[in-house]
Formats: sequence, C-alpha cells, structure tokens
Amino acid sequence: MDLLNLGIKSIFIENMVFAYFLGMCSFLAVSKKVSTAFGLGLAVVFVLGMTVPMNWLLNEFVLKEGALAWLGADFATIDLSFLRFIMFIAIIAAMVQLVEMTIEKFSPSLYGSLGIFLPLIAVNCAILGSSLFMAQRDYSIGEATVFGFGSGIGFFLAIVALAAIREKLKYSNVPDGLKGLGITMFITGLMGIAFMSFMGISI
Amino acid sequence: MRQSNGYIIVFSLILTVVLGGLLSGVSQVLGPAQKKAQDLDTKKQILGAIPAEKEKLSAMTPEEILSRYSEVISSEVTNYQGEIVTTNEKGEPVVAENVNIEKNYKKTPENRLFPVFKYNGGSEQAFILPTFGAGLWDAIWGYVAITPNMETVIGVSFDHKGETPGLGARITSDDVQARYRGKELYDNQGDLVSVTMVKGENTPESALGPNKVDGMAGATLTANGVNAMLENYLGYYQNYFEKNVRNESMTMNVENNNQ
Amino acid sequence: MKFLHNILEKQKPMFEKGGKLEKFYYLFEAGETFMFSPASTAGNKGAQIRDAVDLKRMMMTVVIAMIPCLIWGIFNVGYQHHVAIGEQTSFFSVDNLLFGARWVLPIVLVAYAAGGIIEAVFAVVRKHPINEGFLVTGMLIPLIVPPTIPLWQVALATIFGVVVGKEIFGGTGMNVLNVAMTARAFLYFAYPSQISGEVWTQLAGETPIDAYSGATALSVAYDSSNVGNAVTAGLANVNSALAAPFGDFSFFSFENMLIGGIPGSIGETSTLMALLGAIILVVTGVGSWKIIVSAFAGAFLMGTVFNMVGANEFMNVPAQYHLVMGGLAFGAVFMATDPVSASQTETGKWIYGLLIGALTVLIRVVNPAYPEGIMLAVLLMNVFAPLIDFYVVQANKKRRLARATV
Amino acid sequence: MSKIVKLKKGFDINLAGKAQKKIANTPPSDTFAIKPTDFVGMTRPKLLVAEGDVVKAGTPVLYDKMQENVMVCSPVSGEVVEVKRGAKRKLLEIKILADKEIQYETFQTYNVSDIKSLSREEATAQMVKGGVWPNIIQRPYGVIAKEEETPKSIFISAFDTHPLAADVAFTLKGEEEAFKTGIEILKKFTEGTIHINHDLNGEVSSVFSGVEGVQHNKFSGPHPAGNVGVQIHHVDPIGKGDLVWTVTPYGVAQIGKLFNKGVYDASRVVAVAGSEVSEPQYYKTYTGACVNKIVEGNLKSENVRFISGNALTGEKIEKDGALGYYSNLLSVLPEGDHADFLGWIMPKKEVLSFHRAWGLFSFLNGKNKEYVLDTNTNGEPRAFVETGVFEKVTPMDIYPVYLLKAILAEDYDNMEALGIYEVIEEDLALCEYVDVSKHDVQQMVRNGIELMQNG
Amino acid sequence: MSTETVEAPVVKEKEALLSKRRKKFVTDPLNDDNPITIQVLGICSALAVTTQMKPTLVMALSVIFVLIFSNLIISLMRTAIPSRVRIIVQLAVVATLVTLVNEVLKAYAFDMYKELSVFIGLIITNCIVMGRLEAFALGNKPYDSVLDGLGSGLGYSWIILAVAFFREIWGSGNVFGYPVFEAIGIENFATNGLMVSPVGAFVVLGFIIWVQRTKTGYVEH
Repeated sequence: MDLLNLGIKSIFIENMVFAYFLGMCSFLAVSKKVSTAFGLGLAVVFVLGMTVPMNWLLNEFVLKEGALAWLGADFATIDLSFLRFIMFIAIIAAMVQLVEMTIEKFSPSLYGSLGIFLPLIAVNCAILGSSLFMAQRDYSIGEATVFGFGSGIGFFLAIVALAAIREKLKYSNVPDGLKGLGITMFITGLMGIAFMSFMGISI
Repeated sequence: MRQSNGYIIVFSLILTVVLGGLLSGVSQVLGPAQKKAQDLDTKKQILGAIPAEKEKLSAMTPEEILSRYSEVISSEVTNYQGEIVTTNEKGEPVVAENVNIEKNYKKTPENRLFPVFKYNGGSEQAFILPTFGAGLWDAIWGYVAITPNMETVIGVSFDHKGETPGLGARITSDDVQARYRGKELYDNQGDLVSVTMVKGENTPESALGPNKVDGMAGATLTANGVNAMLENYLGYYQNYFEKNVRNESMTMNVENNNQ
Repeated sequence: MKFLHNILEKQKPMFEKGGKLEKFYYLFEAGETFMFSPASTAGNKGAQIRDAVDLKRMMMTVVIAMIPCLIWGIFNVGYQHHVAIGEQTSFFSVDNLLFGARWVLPIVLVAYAAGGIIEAVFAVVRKHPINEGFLVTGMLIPLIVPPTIPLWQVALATIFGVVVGKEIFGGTGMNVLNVAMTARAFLYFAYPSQISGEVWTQLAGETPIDAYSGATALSVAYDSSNVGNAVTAGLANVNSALAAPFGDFSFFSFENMLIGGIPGSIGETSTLMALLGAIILVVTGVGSWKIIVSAFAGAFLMGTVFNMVGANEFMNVPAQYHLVMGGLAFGAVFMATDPVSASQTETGKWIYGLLIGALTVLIRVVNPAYPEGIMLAVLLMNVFAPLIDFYVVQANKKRRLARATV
Repeated sequence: MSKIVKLKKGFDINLAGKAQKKIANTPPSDTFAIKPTDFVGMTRPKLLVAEGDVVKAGTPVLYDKMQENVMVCSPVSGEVVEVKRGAKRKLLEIKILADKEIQYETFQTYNVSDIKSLSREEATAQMVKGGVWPNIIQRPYGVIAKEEETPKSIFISAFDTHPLAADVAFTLKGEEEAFKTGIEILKKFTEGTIHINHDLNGEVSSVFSGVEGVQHNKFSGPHPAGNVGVQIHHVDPIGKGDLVWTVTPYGVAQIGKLFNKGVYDASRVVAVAGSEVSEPQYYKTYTGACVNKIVEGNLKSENVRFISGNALTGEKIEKDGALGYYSNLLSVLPEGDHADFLGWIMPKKEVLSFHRAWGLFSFLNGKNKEYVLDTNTNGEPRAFVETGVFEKVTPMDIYPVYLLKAILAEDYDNMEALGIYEVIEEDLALCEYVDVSKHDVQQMVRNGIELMQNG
Repeated sequence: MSTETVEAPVVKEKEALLSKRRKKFVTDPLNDDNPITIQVLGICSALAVTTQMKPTLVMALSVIFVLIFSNLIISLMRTAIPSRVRIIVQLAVVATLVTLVNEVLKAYAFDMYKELSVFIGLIITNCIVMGRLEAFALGNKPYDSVLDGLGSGLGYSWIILAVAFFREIWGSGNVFGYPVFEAIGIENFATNGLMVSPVGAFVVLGFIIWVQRTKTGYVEH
C-alpha cells in the first residue's frame, strides 16, 4: 500500500515536471511531435527505472555515512557523501551508455526510436534529480525502484500530453513573442494546474 | 596522441585523483563547520519552542545560541516504554540531538527513539518534545514545550514541507502558534486529550475551552494533521512521563552536562 | 433601422484600411455586427448559400441554456440568506429575487466588463475580431463562484482566464483549457480562503441563526465521513430543523439537492436547472449529448465501484448522490461540453466524458484536499483531450494506410 | 455482386423552385462559351483559334499545354466572336456565335462489333481528337485523367442529390444506345470494375438498367449520397497510390455518341431552377450555353444571382454569362446583400439551418418544406470552434476538421494520412454550408490538393 | 543542449582587457541571446527555487560561480582533453565545482542549504553550464571563457531574480523577506497562492519571455 501510494505520488502529485520543474530542457525541446515525445518518454522511464535503484545501491553501500561498514569496523565512520554528485552523475552516464548498447544489441527497432534520445538523457535533470531525492528521502530499495519508475511515468505522461497539445496548437494564432518557448511555458503552467487535482490523494 | 587509449586512461586517472583529492580535502576542511551548522540549526529549533527564548533568538550570534542552549537544555532519549536509552544496538552512545525524528517516523512507534529536551530557564521549566506527522501535502513537524507536570503547553514551533501557502502554511506563523500557549492537555476526567485545533476561524474563546485552539480558515486538513501529530506524540511520551517525571518530585535541577 | 445602418455605414471608411481609426477596426466590426448581421454574400465559387447560423448565435444559445441556472441562482442566493437569518420565505419571493439580484448581478457585470475590456484590448492590439466566446465565458464565471466572492477577485480571475486561458493562444477556438474553468482554478489556487468551499451563504453582514449551517453538501459529506459517520445521515443532520423550499423534504435530502435549495456556487446548486440547460444544448446540438451522458455515467459508475469497495464512509455514498452534490451536473453540462477544449472526435468524446465523471468522483472521495472534483477533472481532461483525439485520429489514419497500394 | 449502402450522415437542402420535368419550347441561346477555368488543373490553356475564325462542332478550340492531348472542342458550329482575357492575359472565355444549323466535324463511326475489337490506343486517339476526353476525371485530385494511366476502377454516379439538381435520367432520355457504347469504350481502360451507382429509393432508369458487365450499386441517404466521391469511399476506397476515374452519365453518353455517330455531340438538357425563376423547367441546348436568352422574361425579381451549377458547388455568373462545361443546371437565387438589425439573435423560421441554435426553428418545419435561401453568408468569418458538425454532414470515415487544419498548416504527411486523396471540393461542400465560422472550405480543399500535386 | 560552436575569432596580439568584442561576451547573454528566454536552457533550476528572492540569489551566485570556473578550467585544459571522453570530463569538473558550492553552503549557510536542497546538485545538469563548455570554453582562451561564463551567468541570474521578484511580492507580499506592503501601510494584502505554487513560476516566466521577446523582436519558428 505504501509503495502504491508512493507510485501515485511520484507519477501525479510530485510530478517531475509540474512540481519540481525537472527535465524541462528536454521537455520543452522534444515535445513538438507526439511520436518523438513518446520515444523520449519511454527512454526516460527506462533510464530512471534503472538508475535510481543503481544509485541507491551505490549510496547505501559506498557513499552514505557509515555505508562502508561492511568493509570492516574501521571504515564505519567514513562519510563519502560529498562524492554523491559526481558518483551519481557518473553512474547515470554509464547506465545510459549501457542501456544504449543493450538496446542496440537486442532490439534494433527500439534502438531506432529511442537511440537518438538516450545521449540527451544523461544531462536530463529529472534523472539526477530523482536520484538526489531518493538519497535525501532515505528510501528503501523497493521505494527507490517504485519512485524511479513512477517519476519516469510521470514525465512520460506530461511530455506526451504536452506534445499532443502542441500538435493541436500548430493551427493557433499565437502572438509572435510567445511562439515556441513562451506559449509552452504557459501550457505547462496550465497543465500544472490540472495536475494539482491529484495533490493530496492518498489511498 | 590525444585519442589513444593509453592517453585517455592516464588522463582520466589524473583527473580522478585531482578532483577526488580536492573534494575530500574540502570536505575535511569544512567538515567541522558543517557539523556545527547542523547542530546549531537543530538547537535553534528546539529553543524556539519556548516563547521566551524565541524572542531572543534572532538577535543572538551562533555562539551565543550554542552557549545558551548548553546553559538551559539537557537531554535524554527514551523509548516507547518510557525507559531511558543510552546506547544503541551496537553499543554506541545515543545523543538526543542526533536522533533523526523523520527516520524514526518510518518505524512503528514501539521501535522508535524519542528524544526529550529538558529546559530550565530559571523562572521557567519545560520539557521540549519533538513531534512529526503528515500534513495535507507532505510532512509537518515541530517541537512542543510543556510544563514538567505534562499538563499545560508552554509553546510550540511548527514547520512543514509543502502546506498550502496562506492556508495550511500558516502553522509556521507566530500568530497561530501563540494560540497554543497555556492550553491544557488533560480534560476534566483526567484523560490525555491533547490540544486540538477546531474547524473554522474566529471561534470565540468561550466556545474553545482549555483543550481547544482556534482553527485556520480553509485549512482544516492541515489542522487535522497537526491534531493527529500532537495527539500521537503526546501519547508516545506518556509512558516516559509516567515513569520518570510524574512520580518524581518536580525538582528540576538540570545539570549542564548535555553532550 | 435603415437609418441607423446608414449611419454605421458612413463611419465605416474611417475604420477600414487607410482610415484614421484603422486600429480600432475590429472594435467597430464587433459593434456593427452586433447591431446588424452583415450584408456580405457568398463568394464567386463554392457554396452560394450558407447556413443561417453564425458563431454569435451559437454562443447565444449556450448563454440562453444557462439562464435557468442563473435565475435559480439569484433566487437561491436570496433564499439561503433569508433561511440563514431565520426569515425563511417562499422560494420564488420578491425578497429573494431582490436580495439575490443585489449580489449576483454585480458579479455578472464585473465578469462581462473585465472580459469585454480584455477582449477589446486584444482585438485592437492583435488585430483579430472580438471573440464571441466571451459571451459564454462572462456568464459561466459568475455561475461557478460562490455568492460571497469579492468582486475584485472576479475581475482578476476573469482577466487571468481570458488572457492566459485563451488570448495567448490566439483567441476563441484556439485555446486548450476551458476559459471559465481556468478562471475558477485561478481563484481556487490563488485565493483559496474565499473559495475553499466551507461556508457559502451570502449573509450580507447579518449573523446566522444557530440552526443554520452554510456548509455545502460536499463539505458536510467529507466531515461526516471523516468522523466515520454515514454520509447520508450526516447530510440529514445538518440544518435538520429547516425544511427544503419545495416538497416535504429535509434540507440535504437527495430530492432537495436535486432541486437545488442548498448553499453552493451561484449556478451549480440545482441539478434540475442544469439538466434543463442540458436539454437546450442537446436539442440545439450545440452541446454534445455524448459528453453529458458519458460524464454522468462515469460519475455513477465510479460511485458504484466505490460502493462496492466501501473502505470508508465517503465511498459508501449512494452513487446517485454524487450526481446531485456539488457542481457535477453544471460542470458536465456547461464545462465539459465546451467544443473547443473538449475532445473533438466522436469516439474521443465518449472517453473524455466518461473519464471526467469518474475522475470527479475519484477526486471527491480519495482526495480530501478538494471537496469538489469536477473543476479539476474537467481541466485535467482538457489537458488530455488532444492526446485522446490524437490516438483516435491515428486509428483513422491507420485504417487508411492499411489499404495503400504503394 | 452489387453493393447496397445506406448512409445516415448528410443534409438535404430543399430549395424552392425545382425544375418541372418538361422541356421548354423557347428559342435556344445563340452564343456559347468555353471557359478554360472550368477545367480544374488546367494551368496553361493554349488557344487554337482566333477571333473571327469559323469553327464546326468538334473543332479543337484549346488544349492544355501541360497535357497536350487534352483538347476542348467547340460545342457548336459558328464564328468565334470574342476571346475574353483577364488580368495577366489570363484566358477567361471563348465565345462562339452559333449557326442556325450546326455543322459537325466528322470522325470514324463504329458498329457494335467494331467497338468490341477496338484497341485502347485507337479509342484514346478518337476520344482525344473528338473532344470527349475531358469527361474523364481522375481521383485523387479531381482533374482530367491522363490517357496513359490505368485506373483500378471507374465510377459513374447515376443520380444527383445536390439542391435543385437536374434529374439525371430525365436529361438522358433516349440516350440508351450511346450510354451502352460509352460503357463499352470505358471498359478498355481498366482491368477493374466499372461501378454505376443508383439511388436506392428511386427507380433505375432504362438508360442504365440494360447495361451489362458493370457493377450496379445502390445508395440511400441525404446529400451527398449522390456524390461520386462518397460512393467511391464506400465501395472501393482510394488509398495512397490508387487511381480511380469518374465520369458523369452525360459524359458516358457523349463518348458513346462519338463512336456511334462519329460526331462531337455537345447537345444537352439543362435545368433552370431556383426560387427566383418564374417557370423552372428544362431546356435543350448545348454545352456552355449563354444564359441571357434562357432567363429572359422568366425571372421573379431583379436582385438575383445566377449560378452555373448547383447552390453548393456552383459558380456565380453574370446575367450574360455562360454555363460551365460540366454544368447542366442554372440556379437562380436571391442575392443576399442585406443587413439585418440584430440578425444574430432574432428568431427566424423561414431560413434553413442544419443547427438548431437559438431562434433557428427550421427543424420544426416538415421535411418537405421548401426554402427560399439567399446568398447572404449569415455571419462573419471566425476561427474553427464547433466540433462534430462537419462529421455529421460527411458520410465518410474522414475527419474533415483535422484534414482542413492539416491543409492550413501545409502538413503534407497529415493531409495524406487524413484522406486528402479521397475528397474533392464537392465532397466537403456541405461543411462549407454548415460552418458557423464561415470558412471557404472548398477553396481550402482545392489548396490542399494543389499542395499535394505540387509537393 | 546547444551544439553550435562559436568560431574562435582571430584575436589580435594585444587586446584591451575589455575590448568591444569581449564586452559582447558579457552583454549579449543579458538580452539578445539570453540563455533562458532565447536559448531555452537551464529552465529546470530557474524555476524551482524562485518562490523567494533570497534562495534565488544564492542559486544565481552559485550558478555564476560554477559557470565561470568550469569555463575557466575546461578552457585551460582544452588542449589536453581527449575528445572521446570530453563530456564525461566536463561532467566531472562541473560536478566537482557544484559539490564545492554545496559543501560551502552546508558549512556557512545552513538555512540556504536546507532550502535549496537538491537543486544545488542539479546545477550539474543545468544545460547552460554544459552548453557553454561545449560551445565556448572548448574552443576559446581562458580569459574570454571567463567573460563568457560571467555573461551567461548574469543573463541567467537576472531572469530568475525577476521571476522570483514577482513571485515573492505577489505570492507572499515580500521582497527579500521584507514585508513591503505592510511597510507602505497596506495591512491585509491578499497574497496570491498561485504565485507560490509551481504554476506561478511558469506563468511569470511566460510573461517575461513574452515581454522580452516582443521587445527584442525575436520570433521562434
């Protein structure tokens, strides 16, 4: 039940885009067509679902204060948490590389649709952000996995819905100064209002 | 040459060593300052639960706060059964200020550790109890200062992560927190009923009575969260008071041996 | 009338290209076309005859469909006031009318004025015709706010709704979210204390009698569920000393909520009046019956599902109660059917409506933060409507692609 | 294997002034015109005659520079009296003053067995030379077919559901033989089926009933059930890369006569109809007839609009203008250049509306009520707002609004995927009629088609 | 992330410390080539922290610091970095600098550290930083790179400070925590809750973009 709650929370309530503004760069850049948004969204779900648990392991057994206790009592006092940023980002970069190679090998068609987005994802703030949230909130491994996937799905929903709206907007008469980024900002804000309907839900 | 594998490996190694060294150096140098900052932050919050202290806090330097804290506060840690806990399962000493309430909150109440901060400000004595709970959107927490007989609230300080600004977020305002002062925790039958915030605002004092405080318009759900938090935690501390405080004579000679 | 028309015609060159007041052409156009339907005739090629309908008439139809709700709202504001101060009168009394009109009409006026000014500014600056959509928006906004709302908030919300909800997209027909709902959501999140839905009776400075509670049905329902009491019983207990305006029903009985003699937003209380509006919209074909029917069906289904789960008292609310509490009926009839922000494909409309109904009840029941779900359900589905349409149209494209020979 | 298709969507516009089924005894028109603008997609018409030249019926008058085998021939014999040009010397009209007795160019005649053995190439050559090729219209795009291409099927709609449309069977009375021959000729051009589509609720005229070797389908429902595009959509839809030809029944008969009699016979029966015509009825004349003689003394009022073709897809012509090449109907409707006080809100009962919006009570009138409609646009152009209405008058599995928006955005992929190949202007003419936002839908469709052709 | 590369202009032997060309490095990103409103970079962190001006200022200073020093370091190493691993090298340098900022805040500004929480860490993935490294620092001299970093940082800063200003004054009635409305005698200023919620950030930034692009005449296609 708690995991379910966390899942709902990470998808809707604490939506990476609407609540934390994370992943905005790719959210804005890759949302002009539903098909590409769909691809990027899937890639994000995939990578988030992998990297958050991976980073959890790293954090739990290497970085956290006292995490190295398994090496022996002498190491129990070592606190490597200052290495968190650099290690997380390294894991993410490595995982993205790994995912890219795996997909390329086993499913060329999937690679065809996701491949171009994967390098973009390494610097997607949503990925690093989720890992940092995970560490800050002290999730368990189960929670971390659910949180990773949930955040990914939340991002996925947001970007696909935005892309559909932007396709519809092709026919609109948006003021010059608002074309592109400006109007997308407003749409994102309005979508944020709509997503507020989920705030406070608990099952 | 710049593209050869050997060069890349050597380059990466050097970079790793340099950056890693830099970072660990920095963390060594800043470590103490960070500990102190964290410490100060906790102690400020604890002191803030006493209205008389809170007024002075903003004008004090960090050093003054720390010394004031060690002057007036002593602490111990209890468990659900009300027994004093001094060491953890590994045999290391437990320090009240370092007990993480949020992490404890994840355990069942029976397995949690409960820090107790005893305040002796000369004319005024109090027990300061940390509390933690869920508001409308996210976590809320706070410190409740009560009289040593566990009957009357001296002061509270609440904080929250994401309550609605202007509504639930008002629990941080002095105005709302002041409403708790002097409220009583027990009803006429002698049962622990905690202090509850009512629904709706501007309720006349006569309608509130000693166990209730006026509510926040439009923020009933946050208020419910606060009510539940207070009721739960006062309940958890009940055993401690039964065992260690109420049956003793109320001589509050706080030794200044904290930490 | 010919005379008036001639005067207008004489002024026209001034506003046309090269004229002195060219900038204000669309203001002139708006005024002129409101006075006289234009003498323009069909082009040389193509359809030589055109349907008798135009956008103004279309929008007017929606406004007319809302009139029952407005009139009911005016009387009800007065009625609730008089009940609250213990001077209950018959519902359709002059007292109620006068009091209601005193509080409701200013809100209507402010909404129209604020909307109209913004429309005019954008028409001049952006050189597009005045959008007839504001006829509807200006009427919708007053109907979905409580009678106690400060007027400046109405104005601000209208401006926000019209500018951010519509004009930045290029005007009526281009927007993504329902404009009136955007305005209400603005109020809801910006100034929650005035619109969070606990006490909504316009007291006009007087004190209510003890027996009266101005709580809305949904707020009562939530409270009684919160303490573990059956919601229907909780509803029956509130204002139990007072009778409903019509028939021998108690105050928060199903029947009275259906009729609408309860506190709430100005236009939303009476499910019957909303249904009357629905009949007008459906018969005229302006509103999609598919959306209305599926929204009600979705709410009822979700209510039934919750009945079966029954984890708390709110889930046990009889499903039909959900249809008459709060603004579901009004929202389903007037908000969900907004042709611009709703799903535009016929298949999509079923999905869209069903989800609005289901989400409304879901938000009511599992989201204690928002007693009213319809607003957010409509907005959320507005956001997803283009996606629904996208996939419906995609299916159509696939059918066509399947028979391609190359 | 014939198909029966019952259509629900659509809208009948029941205008007053339908032509009575009799042929009037009036002096025929004396001038006839060929208008290059009638031939959709003919961008560079090249003139073959000059003012003062004498021509026979069947003498080539112009051809398409882009598709040189498409020739347009004179419908009558006589003298070329005027070559009208517009801006940038655009060729608008070639007027021919007819002889009292028509002289024909002669072509080879064939008997029934000859026709059977005729090769496709021989048939093509005679059709091109004999001026009947422009009768063959290809889909997609609705332009004159290219003679080297082979369609997957050929469609002939044997009924017309447009407002005030001329009765197809009545106008082709006595042309049984010619029609049969025409079908035989058309069979040479396709390996697929030739479809003749009839009105399910009407009787099949003798003109079509005897035709064999073709598929007879039946359609019911309101307009545009008689549109050949709609019929294709339901019988043998056009996908990407498909090619279908369509011919009007009149065109089939004309092709037949070219082979039976060896002449280009441009005689045709046209209907003159509309609320402003005193005696709506049929006239026997030739293609491109000038209308002034026909309407002389036959009008109820002065401020009227003459339309070559029907009220939905036709073209406005002047009082001395000529009917179009493909047109067998002259509609005369009141001009709508009047401003109405508060016209947008006043209740009206005498006007027809597909909608039932406030004050438009036409839906309360019976189905047989005939309307006098004028050409007023009844409103100002606005952005697309309504939904579902276009779909209700388009009995095809197509989303007109999405298609139109794709055209506006010049989005080729989407236009293709949304079915631009399946429609021409007339198929979405009703959308233009019902549109509350008063868009020129048909022009948009043509723009889209042109984008696809050029893109 | 931007992939355009700025061509290194031929630099004269001796150039003024703030020549016209160099001034442009600093002034261009302020308006005409603003990283947020024109280049659409760094939006993520631009919005999250802007409910109040104080944390926003800290964030802005942090980003300026990271931008300047990462530009400087990468520019210094530009001839030594193997191109195959350049992204990871850049990430490592940036991450190190960000960690520095984080540690310093933790030690000397604990309140801000708590308030900004993970968002300081997210400077690493701020596209402006990586964008400037890729587009400028890899191909230009250290001093120019420093100026470029400063320019982009300032361009970023003024935008987020502007957003924060509107959100704080309208949402909380304060400027830098100082209750301005009370100060001028308006006691019951009705604060706008939407401004404090994420939606406010999008809307305010939307308006700023609108005004700014209308003034500069920039149109995105």
